[in-house]
Amino acid sequence: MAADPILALSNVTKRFGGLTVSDQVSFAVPRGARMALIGPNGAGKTTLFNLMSGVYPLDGGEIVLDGARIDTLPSRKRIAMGLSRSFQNIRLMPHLSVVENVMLGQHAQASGIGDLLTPISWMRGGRWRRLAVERLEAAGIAVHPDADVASLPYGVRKKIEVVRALMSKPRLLMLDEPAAGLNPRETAELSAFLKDVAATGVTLLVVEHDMSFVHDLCEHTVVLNFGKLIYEGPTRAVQDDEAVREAYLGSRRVETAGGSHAA
Amino acid sequence: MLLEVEGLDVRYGRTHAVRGVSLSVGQDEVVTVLGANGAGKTSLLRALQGMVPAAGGQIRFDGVDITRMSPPQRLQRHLALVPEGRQIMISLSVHENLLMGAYCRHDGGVARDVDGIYDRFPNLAARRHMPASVLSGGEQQMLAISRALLAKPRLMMLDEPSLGLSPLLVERLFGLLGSLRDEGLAILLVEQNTQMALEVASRGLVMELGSVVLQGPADDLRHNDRLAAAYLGHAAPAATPAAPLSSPPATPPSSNGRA
Amino acid sequence: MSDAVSLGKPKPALSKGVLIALACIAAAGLAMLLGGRVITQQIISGLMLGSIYMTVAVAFTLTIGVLNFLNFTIPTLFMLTGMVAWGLLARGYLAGFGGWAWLLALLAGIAVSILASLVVERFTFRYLKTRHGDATEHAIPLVSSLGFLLIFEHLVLIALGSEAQRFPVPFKADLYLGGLVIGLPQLASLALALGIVAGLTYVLKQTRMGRALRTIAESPDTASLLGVEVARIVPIVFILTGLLSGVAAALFTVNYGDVSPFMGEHIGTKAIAAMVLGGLGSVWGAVAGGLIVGLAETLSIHFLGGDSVQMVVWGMLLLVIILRPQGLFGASSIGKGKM
Amino acid sequence: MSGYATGIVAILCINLIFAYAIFVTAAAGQLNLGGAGFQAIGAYTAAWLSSNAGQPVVVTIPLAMVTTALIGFLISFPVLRTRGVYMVLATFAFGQFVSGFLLRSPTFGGAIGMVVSDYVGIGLLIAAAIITTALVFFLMASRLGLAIRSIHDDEPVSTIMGVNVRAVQVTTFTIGGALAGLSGALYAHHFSFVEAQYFNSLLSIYVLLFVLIGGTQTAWGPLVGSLFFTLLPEVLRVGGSWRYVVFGVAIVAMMVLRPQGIVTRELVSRLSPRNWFGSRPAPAARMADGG
Repeated sequence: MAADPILALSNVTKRFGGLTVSDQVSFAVPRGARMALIGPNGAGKTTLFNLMSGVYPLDGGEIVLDGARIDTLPSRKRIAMGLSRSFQNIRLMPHLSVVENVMLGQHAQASGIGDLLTPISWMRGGRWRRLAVERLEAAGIAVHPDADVASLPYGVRKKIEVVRALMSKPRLLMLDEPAAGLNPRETAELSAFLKDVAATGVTLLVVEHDMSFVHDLCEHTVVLNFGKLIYEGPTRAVQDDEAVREAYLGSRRVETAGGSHAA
Repeated sequence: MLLEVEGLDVRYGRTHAVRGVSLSVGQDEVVTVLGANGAGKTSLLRALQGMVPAAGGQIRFDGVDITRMSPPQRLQRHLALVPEGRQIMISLSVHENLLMGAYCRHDGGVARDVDGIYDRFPNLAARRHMPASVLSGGEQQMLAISRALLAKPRLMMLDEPSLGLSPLLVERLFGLLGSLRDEGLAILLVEQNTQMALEVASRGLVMELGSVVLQGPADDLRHNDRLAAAYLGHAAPAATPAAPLSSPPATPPSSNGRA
Repeated sequence: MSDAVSLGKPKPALSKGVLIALACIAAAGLAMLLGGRVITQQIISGLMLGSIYMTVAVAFTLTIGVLNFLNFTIPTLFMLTGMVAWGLLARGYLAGFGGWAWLLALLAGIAVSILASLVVERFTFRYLKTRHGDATEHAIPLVSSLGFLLIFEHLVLIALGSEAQRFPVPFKADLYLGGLVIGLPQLASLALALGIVAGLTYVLKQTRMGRALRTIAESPDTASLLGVEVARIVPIVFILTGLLSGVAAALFTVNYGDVSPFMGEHIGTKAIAAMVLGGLGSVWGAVAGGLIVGLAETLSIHFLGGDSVQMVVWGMLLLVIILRPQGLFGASSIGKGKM
Repeated sequence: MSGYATGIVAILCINLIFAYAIFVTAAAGQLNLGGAGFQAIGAYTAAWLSSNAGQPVVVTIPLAMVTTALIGFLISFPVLRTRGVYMVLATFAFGQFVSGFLLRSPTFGGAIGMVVSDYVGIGLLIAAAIITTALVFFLMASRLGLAIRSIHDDEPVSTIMGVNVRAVQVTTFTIGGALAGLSGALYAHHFSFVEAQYFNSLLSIYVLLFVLIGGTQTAWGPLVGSLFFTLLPEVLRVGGSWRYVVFGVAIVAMMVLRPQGIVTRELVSRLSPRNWFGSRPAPAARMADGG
């Protein structure tokens, strides 16, 4: 698609038991793009995210981030390469405070034993905390930095997770259903916030079911169904694509006659 | 009406997953609940079976208020749920899984009914003494449905039964649901395969963000553009609901501040 | 609790019991041929001791297998049975029952053990609600059970003193077989212990309640969906735990004639070793583990001296954990992954 | 200080260091029920070096720490293959094995125990306890401490955030080993006598209770836990065995009412000087529509 993609997947394949959850998936994310990855429930979107962030090893194919092959790297090294992600169900650390959760996102930025052993909230490390607080404020999260994350509203936690993912200075930010569970106002705010993020040069790849959010945020879309790529192109044309419509709404054929058709 | 739900609310902490949903299912009727992921369909079913408490509203089954009953109590009143992801017990054999389906029954007909299941599903019969973990996805779904059938349900609720099945198996699954319907079983079906679900159902409801936004006869819903919009967004020219469709039921003002 | 994939009808539980009994006899016979009388006597004593460990190990296995709960009150339930039985006799409460007093005392001890186990259930499991699913949360009921360990042990110390006591066993019937001494109570306890375990396996495999327990072990949520009143079934696990610990203590008391407020600690830790050796969550693994630990104990006393037992048993266990974490007979590990 | 008070303070210092040893691993989500084994190795190493090799305290204590740190490092590899209840059992087996080994070993006096030549006074114990406490506080405030706490909460996400989970876990076992060795060496030198029976499973259980009841979220937990556990029995002294019953009831009640331990991160931040002025962490209800 693009001459200089930030991320390129070629023939990415993954099987669980007999089920092929990612079947020869190839696509590229153009540098600086805001791209959506959509598909019906169970299409393999989260699996693809897990493959890209290294939760599972690939059964075939390769993943190239900014010219470097990453699918053989351990999961923890990919964040330092510029790939950062959020999670479908909020995965904030329940016993860390808001600012500590955000500071965890800086972990990959720390270098050497000296950084590891510097207190992160006082002395020389105070800058880590100041930076995290600044980012929280810049994202419009008006909660006390030492508040307990468990007590915060869903929308706020969702946003904190995005800020945490941003703290690693990613080149590619992958968000797994960032708008799920948000009310329309929060969704609009999130969309505006992500556009600002993208304007700073961060490429976005977003899994999302809320299509109005996708239409608002993403100019490009890829669609998965049964682990296969079925559409790649502009978002505005996605609902006119016959294959996509069928993937979402099902085929129109059905046998309604009685009798047992069971497996 | 067999199942009557009025103004049902479900909350997880501060998340309002189901907002004032009202619906009903008749004695021998198939009703389907449609909507994109995260619309609150699974939460609705879990609340109907009692796996999560209702934060508000009332559920009546066969004329009895079951809103505060535990899942086993609801099962004993013959309301059964086939959960999302099938939830087969992989350390139990196929046969034992079926017997667990009849756990709440105390009549003597279990053995006969299990044999009936084996007649219906020869694949399960052939694997009856194997651990359920060796079954394929389609067979597991058959086992999950059979397990629910052995509770002798009057209403069976299914949560995305076609998830993860190949198109051929999906077709067989809906064939089975069609024949169960023809045998007189009432079904409340949550599905993502919209067209198939609307073929087998007589009525449908569409949920968005926890509320029912559209409902009507299946035939009318099938050709409604608003339905496609619920899945694929509103960038397409917005269509006003077709004439025969009712607007969503008035929601209690306390539960829904959303436009 | 699950067996390997088998295509035919599952073999009845009893056959495994018969198999183990035959293996025991074969081991004794082989030892007789190769090592002579003294070793054989040690092996027989080891198997008898092993039957006690085995019964307690099965109690541990049950709570871990069904509830994923390492119940540290089991050793105290064991002690409670012995001490309560002794206390009833020593205070003369059962004087009116003549020759049967000792039996009644032991039965009362078992009843107390079951009641105590139900008290534990009330305050450990009833309150456990998984909040965040983090790494140390499974320790909450474990810590509570350690609290109960202190409570029960010291209540007994207050009520009955800290001395070891003789429990009067009214009979002494030894069987002489080719120069070997086999205590009849010992033989009876091996048979009884194997019988109880076989019965338990039958219950787990073949009955409605057993299926419900195994379903809870896999997913309490789905169990509830299938109509299992989980809150009513969980106490059954604790009743069985109390029963098994109590029966083991009664057998121990009759065989060795000693009770003390600290009798549970030795037996309890050895039973834990037996359970891990056999494999967590596997009832027959616990049986085999119990017998192996019993044998290892008597043989290491014989060959290496009394103070070597702890090192041998736990060294063996440490090796098993390092080389084969699922235990000798266990299936894959218990507990669910998160991602 | 009276002899009685000195004895209590000495035990408190040793318990505190010991509790921090177990805490460091527990903070990363790894429960060690073999603490007594590590402490015993430290105590016996110091005792042997002092009595049999005639080494001074400046040699015995560091060497005891190095030995237990090394053992902690080595044992962490097999132990970290296990998780949950299995890890509790594996470490328990280790502790039992060590005390069994010492009981059996003639080099270390077997069941009779060993007399330790050099005596260490209460002053050094107090100093060691203070230094250990400061170091653990520092560790928990560092980026490594943040990584430790995040592993406790969610291992897979920590990995994706770039934390080398395995390396951190091995590090905590090594640090824990060193601290347990320190507490053992101080025990040996202060009480001038070691015996295998002292380092039994009950000791491992007690020290884990200090940590879990105190709370594993902040470095305050073991401090509060060991103060509570060491002083409560003394306060209840009059009651004889009853005090242990009360103690047990307190444990059970704690787990029912406050299973996360006495001290939580949230409590510490509420009491923190940073929040004495200006806004405290606001109750979430006010921000229901925030963000």
